[in-house]
Amino acid sequence: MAETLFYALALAAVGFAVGVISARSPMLSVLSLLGAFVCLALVYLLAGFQFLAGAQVLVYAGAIMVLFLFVVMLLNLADLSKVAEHPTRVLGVHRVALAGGSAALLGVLALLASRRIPDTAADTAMLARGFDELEPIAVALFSRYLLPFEAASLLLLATMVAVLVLAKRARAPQGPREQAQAVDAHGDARGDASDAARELEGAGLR
Amino acid sequence: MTKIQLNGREVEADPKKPLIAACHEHGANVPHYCYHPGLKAVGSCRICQVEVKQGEMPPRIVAACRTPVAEGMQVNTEAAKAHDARRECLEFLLKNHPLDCPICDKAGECDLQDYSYQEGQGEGRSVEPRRKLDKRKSLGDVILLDEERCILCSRCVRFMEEVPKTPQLTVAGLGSRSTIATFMDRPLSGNYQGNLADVCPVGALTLKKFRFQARVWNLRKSLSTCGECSRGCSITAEVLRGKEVKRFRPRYNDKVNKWWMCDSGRFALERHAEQAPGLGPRIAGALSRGQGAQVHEPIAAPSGVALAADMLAAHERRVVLASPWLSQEEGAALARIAQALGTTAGFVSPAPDGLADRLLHTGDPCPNRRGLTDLGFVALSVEECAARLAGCEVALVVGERAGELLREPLAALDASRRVALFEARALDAPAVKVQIGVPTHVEKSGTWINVDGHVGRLTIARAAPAGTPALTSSLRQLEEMLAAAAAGVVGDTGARR
Amino acid sequence: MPELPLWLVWVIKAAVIYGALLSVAGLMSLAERKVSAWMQYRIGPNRVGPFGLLQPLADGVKFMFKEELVPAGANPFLFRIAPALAALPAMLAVAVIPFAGEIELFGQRTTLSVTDLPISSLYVLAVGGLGIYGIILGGWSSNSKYSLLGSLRASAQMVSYELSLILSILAVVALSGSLDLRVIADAQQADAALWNIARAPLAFLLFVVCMFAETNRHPFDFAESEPELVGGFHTEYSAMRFALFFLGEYCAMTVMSCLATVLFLAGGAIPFWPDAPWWAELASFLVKMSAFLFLYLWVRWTLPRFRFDQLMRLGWKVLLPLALFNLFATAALMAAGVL
Amino acid sequence: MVIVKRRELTLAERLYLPEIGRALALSLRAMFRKRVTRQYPEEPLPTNEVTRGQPRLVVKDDGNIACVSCGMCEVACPAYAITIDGGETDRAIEREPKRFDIDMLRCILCGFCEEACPKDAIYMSDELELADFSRQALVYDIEKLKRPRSALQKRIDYVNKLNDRWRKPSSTR
Repeated sequence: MAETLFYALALAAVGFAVGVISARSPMLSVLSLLGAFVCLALVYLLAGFQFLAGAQVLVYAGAIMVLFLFVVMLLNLADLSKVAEHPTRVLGVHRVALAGGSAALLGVLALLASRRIPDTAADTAMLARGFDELEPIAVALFSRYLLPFEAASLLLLATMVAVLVLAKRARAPQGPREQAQAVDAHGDARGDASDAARELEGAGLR
Repeated sequence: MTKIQLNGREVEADPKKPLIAACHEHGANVPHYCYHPGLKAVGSCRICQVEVKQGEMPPRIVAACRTPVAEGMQVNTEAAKAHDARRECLEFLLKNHPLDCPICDKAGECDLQDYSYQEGQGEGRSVEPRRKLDKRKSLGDVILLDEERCILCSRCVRFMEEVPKTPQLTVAGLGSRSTIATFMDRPLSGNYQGNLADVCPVGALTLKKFRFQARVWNLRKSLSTCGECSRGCSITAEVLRGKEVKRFRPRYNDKVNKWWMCDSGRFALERHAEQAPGLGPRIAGALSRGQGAQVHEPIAAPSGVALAADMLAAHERRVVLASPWLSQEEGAALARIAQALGTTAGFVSPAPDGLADRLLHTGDPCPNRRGLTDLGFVALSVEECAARLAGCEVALVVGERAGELLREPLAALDASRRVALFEARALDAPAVKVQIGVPTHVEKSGTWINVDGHVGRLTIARAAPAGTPALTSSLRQLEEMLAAAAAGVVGDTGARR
Repeated sequence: MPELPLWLVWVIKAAVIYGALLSVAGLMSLAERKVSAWMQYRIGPNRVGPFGLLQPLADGVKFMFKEELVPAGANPFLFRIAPALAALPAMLAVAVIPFAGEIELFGQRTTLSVTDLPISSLYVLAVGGLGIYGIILGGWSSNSKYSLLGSLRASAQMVSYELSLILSILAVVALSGSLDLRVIADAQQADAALWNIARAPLAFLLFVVCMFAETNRHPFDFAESEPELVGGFHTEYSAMRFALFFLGEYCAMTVMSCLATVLFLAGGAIPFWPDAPWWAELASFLVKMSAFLFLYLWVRWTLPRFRFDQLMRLGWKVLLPLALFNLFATAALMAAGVL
Repeated sequence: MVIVKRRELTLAERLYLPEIGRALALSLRAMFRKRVTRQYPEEPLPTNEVTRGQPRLVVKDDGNIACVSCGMCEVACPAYAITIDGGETDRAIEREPKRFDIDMLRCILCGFCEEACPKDAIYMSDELELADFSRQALVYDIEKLKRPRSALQKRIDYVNKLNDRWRKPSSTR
């Protein structure tokens, strides 16, 4: 029963994943990704990892995908067609990044191929207790796996900054109106609006 | 022509006419009750008083209708003294005139109303009761007299004396008991009584047939021409709410009918009603009688014309007959069709109706006889028409009242003959295969030519029944289809349906 | 009394709880109109049934029989399922709310909730958070600028406020040491001073504010925003699909009110009556929940809507730092042994 | 250009919460105020002689309507709601309407007909309600328009009083 369910869910997840890259409409891509996440959460649930399942839905389906949707709705689809016409210029930075990324991927693959992931006693104990309780997860995350955890978050941060730098449009020199806004000390409507714009920008929402 | 000064302007006046005519001709609105341009002036009402200065004499107030035009006279119609005189005159006229304008049929086109607004004072000073007289005195079949409203201008008396020259009315009684009366209260006679209601400046003489029928401001008035005899009097056709023709009234035309018209034309309203006695229902669109079918089936007018074209193209021995009510425009189109069909068109010329008189009525009921004759139509009596129809295979009978005039000959034809009838009202005859509706003469625009060669204009006084195109356009369609059939485009007419 | 099988008891419980949820949602539509009327010196609906109590029923019948329109150019599939996506998560979330303690039902001892999960608070947040998809997809698929703007706002708002909401709950979770709502509720049982509203007042405040934002209610109902967006995401909806959006909204409000009751007001606990029977607990729970629901209406008919930039500023510059501070402060106080 | 000086907000006001509390208290108080709603069909609006409801024909004490079908109201009507066909009667007034229709769906209750009537035959009643299942049923004929003089007396007196303000004392009534 559980096995059948697992295979069904796994198949569905793979199907959704294919949908993500094959769907023509970005909206459908996002929805497929959502489906994949939900399937994954169900697989976690099947395995007894309730917290993981909840976190998966909460973080990915509830927050990240909403952001994706937001971005998709903001996208100018007419511009996308132009992107398809003009292949991206490959810059030196890109080459370096590509080379580095490939090397890292190869390294991870080689690592996986060369040795099995250590099946330590602590992990087994944790598995035995299940993931229902927070404490073992918290303990594991903040002691044994602290370094990878922090490294991962740092990586995410770096990615975010990189995305901002890449995606940010060159701004025209500030016109008199914007300068006036800058001078505008007490917060009236215009000041608030520009504040909000900057906030959105800061939050990676624009 | 005599030169006079009118309100400070130098104008030319006809010395043969009274001063008031010159005033009216040059735009000075001098009130008048007893004066009528078509009647002798008697100067009895005194409402037309104006100020006249002649030579070195001080200006004086004179009645403009009884004053001949003299060289160099200075006329001031707007002088304060003239206004005063008129207002005083009006006050006397109104002293006994009942204020029943809400009831009176004349309200809205009443001279007393108009001049009271123009000249009068808004309120009466009299406290005595008004005189009581007969408010419903019948003067024959046509006219009803309201003695209280009468202002004794005597226009009606003079009209009967001067125009039909059958003096029957007089002012009877003395002083405040004066009334208009006939001898021994005999009813009025003659074919021109209706004009009395027109000449009466107030609501004293009214038409019995128009009594309380409509408020005059609700009537839409259109230029038209009387269709009851070949005189073709100029008239206005007055229509209530776009539907009912309520009134025909004479329209001044110096060359034809002056200000008058006869009663037989004035009261020829019945046939314009929805249901007319002795006549079939109006055709909206067209009616077709299929092979062997006993009933007429309503179809669209263009389909009816196409059926007619098929019939005319498919058979020999054609006859084209027209109604004498066809306009010149329709006649010309029909003449071309007749020519294309290889025949000469004739028009039905019914026998004289015996109403002829020396004044207006010609006794000939064909309003466009002269015009159709000019177009090459042959005048055919009903018997001659019957003979033509009897010898034909297919007939084209066109025009308002054509079917009505030829009802018996058409009914006599057997079902093997084919008649295409363009008529306003439906006719049930076995030979009539298709009937296409046409507008009547109050529903079309066009031209008639009267017995003396004068042009009479017709304008659309009301809309024809829905789906009924103008006869000119139906005929144009017929002509085109016949031309196509002659050019060998077989079946084209059918396809156009 | 014969013992009923466990699954049947469970079915009965689910049916009762979901019936109650839908009834509450229906009654909320009446309450909304009644309360708004009272606050505006009016009477409100009073024609259908006594005091207008049957108005939701009449509305439902009307919605059923209205014509359903799909705008030209809309994405028909998404347009059709969006209302269900909006209503379903809110209804699912109610499954783990512990309305009362153990009860004796047809011979089976059971708890008065559809199910008990060890991570129930996480479950409520996760499932409840999915409700926004209905709004976003409904607005996007309508092919209308107003709807699209409503969706955009809904997604930005959701992202901005979910963070603060979770952080405020985390403080409570930290206090109780469990993600299980029943455990959280029971931990507050003993004494009114131990209720989380007393122990973590800032978290309560933050939660209440975020609760309005998460359910798209005044003063944060930017996705609807009638004056600017003529209804926002549901501009193009009609008939029962339109009603489903509202059903979802009222269910979400009910769930949030339940959550607030459990997290901060100790669920069905009654002060100074520790061993109250289950029906008293249930009644007390319902009273507390109703108070939150009334708060929703009260605020809606009192406060004006924020401006969008104010919303963003409040979310990112005020609530988020406060929530972080609250979490750290709670943790610090716990470490210091004060709490 | 108008420069609007805004008052600097106090700290309490900028904190939102106290102000929100005040607002909530305000709306809570409002809930217990007296209701202003009028339950319409049960509690109809009060009408008086100034109320300009639907026009009605006055039935005089002798049982006849005063209308002589002069058509003044028909002309005055800006909405073309009135249609009158006149006819003869044996009564002293000679003329009476054979048909007097007011299309209540067209009527805009302006009162011009009342003002135009030379016979004091049509007055604005205090009747305001209008509902039926067909348009044709809302074209009122004479029988539907008739109201006894007593029912309209207050309005008649009021209109006469108004008219007396401009009527010269010497003019005839």
